[in-house]
Amino acid sequence: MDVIVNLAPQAGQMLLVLLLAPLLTGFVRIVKARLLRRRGPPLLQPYRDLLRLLRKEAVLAENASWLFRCAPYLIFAGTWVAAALIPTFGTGLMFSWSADLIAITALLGSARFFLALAGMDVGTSFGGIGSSREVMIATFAEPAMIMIVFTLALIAGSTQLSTIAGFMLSGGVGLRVSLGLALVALTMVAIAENARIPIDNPATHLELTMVHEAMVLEYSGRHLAMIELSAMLKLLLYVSLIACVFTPWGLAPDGAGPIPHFIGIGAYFLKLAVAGTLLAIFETSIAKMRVFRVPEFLGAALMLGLLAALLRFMSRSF
Amino acid sequence: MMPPAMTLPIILFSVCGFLGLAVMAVALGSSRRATPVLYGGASIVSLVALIASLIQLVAGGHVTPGLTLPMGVPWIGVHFRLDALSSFFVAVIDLGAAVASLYAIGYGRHEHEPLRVLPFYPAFLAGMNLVVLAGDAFTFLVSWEFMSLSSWALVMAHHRDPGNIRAGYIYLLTASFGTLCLLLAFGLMAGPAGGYTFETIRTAHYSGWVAALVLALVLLGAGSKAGLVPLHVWLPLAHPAAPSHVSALMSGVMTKVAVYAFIRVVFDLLGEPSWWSSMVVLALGGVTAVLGVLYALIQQDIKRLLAYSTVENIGIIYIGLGLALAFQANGVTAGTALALTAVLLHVLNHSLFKSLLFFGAGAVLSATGERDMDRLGGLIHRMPVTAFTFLVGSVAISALPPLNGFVSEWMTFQAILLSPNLPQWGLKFMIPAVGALLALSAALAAACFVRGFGITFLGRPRAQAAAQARETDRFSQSAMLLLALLCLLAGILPGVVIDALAPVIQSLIGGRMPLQGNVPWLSIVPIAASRSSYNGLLVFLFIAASAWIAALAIHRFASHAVRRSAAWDCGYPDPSPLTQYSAGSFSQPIRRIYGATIFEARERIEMPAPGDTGPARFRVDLKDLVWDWLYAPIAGIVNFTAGRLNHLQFLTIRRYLSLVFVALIVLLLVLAIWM
Amino acid sequence: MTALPVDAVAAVLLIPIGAAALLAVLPSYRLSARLNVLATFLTLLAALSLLAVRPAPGQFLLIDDLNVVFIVLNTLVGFTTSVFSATYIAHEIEVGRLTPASLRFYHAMYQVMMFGMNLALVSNNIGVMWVAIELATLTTVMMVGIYRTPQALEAAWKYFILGSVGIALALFGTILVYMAARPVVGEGLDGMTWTILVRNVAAFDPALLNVAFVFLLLGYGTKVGLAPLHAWLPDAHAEGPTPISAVLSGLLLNVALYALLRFKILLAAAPGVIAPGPLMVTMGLTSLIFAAFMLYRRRDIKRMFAYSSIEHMGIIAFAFGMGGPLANFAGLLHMTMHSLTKSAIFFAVGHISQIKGTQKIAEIRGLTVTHPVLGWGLVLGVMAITGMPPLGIFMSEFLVVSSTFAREPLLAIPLVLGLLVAFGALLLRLGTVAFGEPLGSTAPAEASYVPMFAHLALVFVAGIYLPGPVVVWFQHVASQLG
Amino acid sequence: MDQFAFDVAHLLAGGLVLISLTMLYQDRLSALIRVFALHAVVLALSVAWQAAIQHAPHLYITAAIALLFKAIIIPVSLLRIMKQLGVHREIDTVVGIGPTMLAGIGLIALSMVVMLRVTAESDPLAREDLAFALSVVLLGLLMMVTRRNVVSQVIGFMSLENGLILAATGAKGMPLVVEISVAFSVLIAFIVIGIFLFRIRERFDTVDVQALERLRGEDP
Repeated sequence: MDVIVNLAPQAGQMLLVLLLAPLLTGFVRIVKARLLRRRGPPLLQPYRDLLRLLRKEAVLAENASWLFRCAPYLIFAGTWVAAALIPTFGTGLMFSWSADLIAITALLGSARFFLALAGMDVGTSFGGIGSSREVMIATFAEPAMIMIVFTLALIAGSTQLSTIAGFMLSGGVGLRVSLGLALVALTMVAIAENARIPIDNPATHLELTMVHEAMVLEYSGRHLAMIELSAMLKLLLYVSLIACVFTPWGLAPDGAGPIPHFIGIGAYFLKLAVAGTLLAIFETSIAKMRVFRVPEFLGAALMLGLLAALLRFMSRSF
Repeated sequence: MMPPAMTLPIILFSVCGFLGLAVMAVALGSSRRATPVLYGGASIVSLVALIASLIQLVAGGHVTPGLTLPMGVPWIGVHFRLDALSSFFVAVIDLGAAVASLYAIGYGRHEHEPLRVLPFYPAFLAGMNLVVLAGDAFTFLVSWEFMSLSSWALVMAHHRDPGNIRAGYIYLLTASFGTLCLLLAFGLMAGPAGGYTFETIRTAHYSGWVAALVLALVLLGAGSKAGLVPLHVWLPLAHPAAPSHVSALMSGVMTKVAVYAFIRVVFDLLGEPSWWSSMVVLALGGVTAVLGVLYALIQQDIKRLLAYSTVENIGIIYIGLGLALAFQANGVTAGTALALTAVLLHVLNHSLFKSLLFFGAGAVLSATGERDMDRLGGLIHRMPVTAFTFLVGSVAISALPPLNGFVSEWMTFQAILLSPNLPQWGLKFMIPAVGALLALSAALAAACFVRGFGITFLGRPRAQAAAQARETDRFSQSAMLLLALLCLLAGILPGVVIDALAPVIQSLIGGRMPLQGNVPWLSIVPIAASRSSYNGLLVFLFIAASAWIAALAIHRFASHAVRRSAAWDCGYPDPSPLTQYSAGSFSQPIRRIYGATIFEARERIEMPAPGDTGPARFRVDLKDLVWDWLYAPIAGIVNFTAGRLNHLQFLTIRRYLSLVFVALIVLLLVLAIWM
Repeated sequence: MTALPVDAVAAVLLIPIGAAALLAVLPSYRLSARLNVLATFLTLLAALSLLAVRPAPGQFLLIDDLNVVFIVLNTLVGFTTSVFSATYIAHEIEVGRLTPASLRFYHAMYQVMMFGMNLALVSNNIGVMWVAIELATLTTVMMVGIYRTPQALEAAWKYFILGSVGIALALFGTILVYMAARPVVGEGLDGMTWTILVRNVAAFDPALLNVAFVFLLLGYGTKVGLAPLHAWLPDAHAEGPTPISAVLSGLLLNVALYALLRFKILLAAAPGVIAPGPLMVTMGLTSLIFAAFMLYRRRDIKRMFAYSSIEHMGIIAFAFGMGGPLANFAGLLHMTMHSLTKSAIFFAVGHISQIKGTQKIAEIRGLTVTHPVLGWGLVLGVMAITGMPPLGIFMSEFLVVSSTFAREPLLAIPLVLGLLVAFGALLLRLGTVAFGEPLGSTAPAEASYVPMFAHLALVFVAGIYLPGPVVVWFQHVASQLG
Repeated sequence: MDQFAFDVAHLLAGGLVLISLTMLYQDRLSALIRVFALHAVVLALSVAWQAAIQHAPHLYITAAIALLFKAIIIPVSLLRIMKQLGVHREIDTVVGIGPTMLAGIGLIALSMVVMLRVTAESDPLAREDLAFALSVVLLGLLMMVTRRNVVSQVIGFMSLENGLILAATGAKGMPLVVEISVAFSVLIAFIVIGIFLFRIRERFDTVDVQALERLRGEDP
């Protein structure tokens, strides 16, 4: 019985993120369109796209290997598991101790590893270009992320997300320089990781500077659906991560009853809406970078993260 | 079950067995049956030693009585002892040896001149075992250099390639340099009276500068063998030159023997470290990790890529060692235990996946005759088992969950997060910076192996040899599958390994990590559950279950139709496989970003004039700055001095007499002045 | 001459001199080669018997811990070299580089040289010792020039002139020692008898002993081949017949060093004299580093190994100069190991240059492919000489370097650098000579492998196990050397 | 040891040093050879004097060898060789006569310092003799290294050897002196014959470096 009670938030969380991910993407698209004075697609358009893709047959290149066919599921699984471990509406996730923040970062790394491999499988020049740039971006984004994790861990005394969130919720933190730096850095990493403007443009094809879309060019049908879903999950994941660390208000504490959980879910929706809007505003107000400007952008994130960690190493009061 | 007291003799008998095999190899000559018999024998012998060492390890921190043979330096004798640390390294060595021998039963058949490999291979194994068993400085150094020498012979096995002769030369020279450094270190510790046994050395007390000097010398000595930047130059030359199963052992196991030497001297013999020594080790480790992987990223030769990746992993290990030193200097036992456990875990892990990867590279090499990645591609179709195991190795070495490489790096990160309490300001700057380097190297490693696996196994074949490759033999396959399985097991059950390592740590520093066997659900908890925990098994099951459920659901409820067609490629498919991304083009972004300063990378494009039908050319010039700034000047100095002194060979007799005369006058003057 | 014991000591001296007389008149070179082997073998047996029964020291002859090892080593290498020489000479006759007449001379000279060296080792009189060493030197001069080529004559001439100056300096030193002894032990033979000298040396004029040692160091040091007195050595090794190169490196250098050691013991027992140590350390280091760099530009394989001998003599002189039980022990061990190893190398090199018809390093390649036994023998030899374990020289280098570093760290650093530089040079050449695509003749070797591998086996065994009696001797001598 | 004997020995030994210096001063070969003959004569006198005062008749043999061999046979044969080989009559010096002389004086001073300081308690005859002998030895060596011409080098070596004989005979009761002097005579004979037979003038010293490199079998 205990297990079921404990399992409920966890299972709910997994389903919730899965269901919400396309919604968030759709929401951002709508807001962006509105900001551009367009009507934009309906809010539920991502769901439709996914369903349509799922129904279609998958077209594989002649020399695509088993890796090409397995990769979408692995990518999806890795992202989903990572997303399932981030407190969205409550900190009492049953399996949160099975992977801490470092492990979550690494899980996303695993997903990216397979995505990049899949891009190279068919042996086209577009796939190669995408993979090559993706890993290049990752070489900055991952260390930056680790540095952010360091900062958070040093503040909260733990790398467990639930503990961090609980600590932030307790209110003993106050405003800290290192925390601010970490927030900025994390936002930059999140933008890069999700292939948003100014790093990449999720809405274009056939542009030489594209990264993510170039990798998945050979995918179709259900495989493409899984990859699209993973990308949406990832966006949601980062938004949730920022939300749970920096705006932990409303999170249901461990072992709380259903009421706080419902409050938590409500708060979560609100946070997502705010974040989505902010993202859309940011994306419409900035131009895309050349690909070799990306290292500078992410290098800045890395330096901010390192600075934050250094400050924390120097003194507890930063 | 044999009693632990018997383990040392059993391992020593195994060493004798190796030496016997070496003699047998000479006796068997070029008989066709020699290869399977010898490798089979080596496999069995190493298995025996492995089991013995595991028993010793499981029996706990119990130190077996040492063994002294009346050999070596007469008044000291040859000492052997097997404590927990030695047992662990014997286990690592003989695990690697057993699997490599198994692999070589099949792989060894491709050898053209087996007599250049067979006698030295068991001798090499014997040498590595002896190093970790040695209980006095002389035995240690003899075994150490014997190990270098036998591996040198293996590097020279394919001597008709002039590059290999050069590789062997640089290798043995660096190895000798390292041995001499260790010799000096031991000489300093033993003192003028020559107390060379480890017991004597351990009881002695060393003043500050002696300890500092010893540490510096051991860093040079063990570091040159391990491949610490800037002493790494031999490694990417020598490791790929040897036959692949030997490369696997050199990279996966021999570098670990060097780590053993460092741990033995610094943590066991030398006593209390000083905090600034950890700064040096940390800095070297961080630089090594990043530089190693950056070098790896620009290699085209798959074996050289793996060799440079070894440099990177040695860097990670030394970061861990530096952390352990920093904690120990400040008496933070829990931190020392965590960092050292991370080190030993990474030692084990790296020996597993690096052997696996070299086996894969060897399989590719024997199937295609190519090491150049730009002439490979598409092998996943023709060599599925090799491709699969290589993929497992690649994921593991990229420190990605749920495989084993991640666990040790995760623990190193945890150790870093423990360090803000250390009082020294230098460490407060150094440790976060090194942490960033560690994270950077992990990310670069992933990029490196996406490239390594992707270019070699994925895409379309870039040359005829790759298109006609055939899967490797059963023995090699089973060796690779075994290692892949071990990578997975070590990744999902790290708690078991950590508990097995506890006696090693206990005996070294008098403390240990908390017992992991009690933690529910097989998680690992380095310090406290509220602080951090990781559960490889659950992560693995989670991923497997999610992927499986997703696949099942989609195939059940949605389409499972598949149609094969030509590649889409945005509508511009090109039939030539040369239009694929190559090894060079894949690393271009990273080369541009990091390489401009570190390698002085310069790209040059030569376009033909309009109307000219000649091809355009693109060239990249890379420089190895370590070589240019450190080794080339040394070679230049030696060469210059040799050239200058060489005039003395061509003097006339009168001038030679003048030399004698001058010597006489100088000596008489010395007498006249000083008497 | 009354104290001369009519036993093994006499045999060690009389067999060579008798054989020399016989060989000088024997026309058949095959027979004389065999006789040569037989004589050296008998001498070896006689020397071995000295291990068991040691005669009391006489006025002229002396057997003690120090020289008994050298006598056995000397006769052993003399014997194995004569075995090697038989095969080598047969080939030289075949290709016509030597005539039967010159061979008669060669064999007789070989025995005279053995006599000279044995006499130098067993004599109890520093004057006799001087005479004996000069005798051995002059015979080797003859043999170096035996090929009569311009190069050989030039080498012999250089050797002769430099040797003569060395002779003169050593004599002056000997006279000075006598002068120092005369007021104490009286006139006549006693003033040159080593056992008496060493007993009374405490009363000698220390300053005179100092000057004497300078001259002895330079005089005998010329024979040892210490830089900058080495000039004769490389050419003499390169241009003479290879058996002579082997004997030169393996034995004659040792004998000269032995003489130096005798005087060092003398000085060690005298209070108030300068320490001979710093002088020997300086010359040893100079030789080591100089020879190490010279190795790089060598094109001739025999000359290269001759320079390697200079290097090792430098190490040995360094070790004895450092003194102390560890370093002295190491020096003695190194002397023994070096003479065994270096002669083994010259055996290999001799056959190699005969097969390939050249001594030029650039023209010899891939030996392990064409002649595996010789090639791997050479590899083993070079590994031994460069101090790779588990071969004997490693142990001595281990002891020298480690004990030096513990006492005088600043001295150990040039030592280690020299070792490394020399190792680099030898390994560089070995890489092309023994490995790579073969070059040159692939004719099957008519070689006698037994001497070479016997030496290497001894070196190998010594590297991992030193028999108790040898250790006791060495330790005793080491304590005498101070 | 009466004063007179001491003085005569001293005088003769000093005379040897003086003649050694005179040899350094020579710039013509024939003159050098003649001065050397004088050197040998003075040595013979000195040895004979030692024989007389030490009552060591065997030293007369040494004196006789010195007189016969070095004062007569060698100079005569050297003059003949010179004629046959057509050696330059001028001595080819490395450094000028003046600096050589200065160096010679320095060497004498050095040997005095070394010897006189160190053998204070030894008997004075031997001590003075040794100091002079050392000077002669060093001057001989100096001659060998500052003269390019082979004949003058041989003469340098012989004067060096004269210094040795002087020392050996001065050491009272030293055994083997005669044997040593005989051995050295043989050695010198070898050298002279060597020059004569092999005409290795250019091997002994040459200005033609190329020839030398060819002979070494090695390139620099």
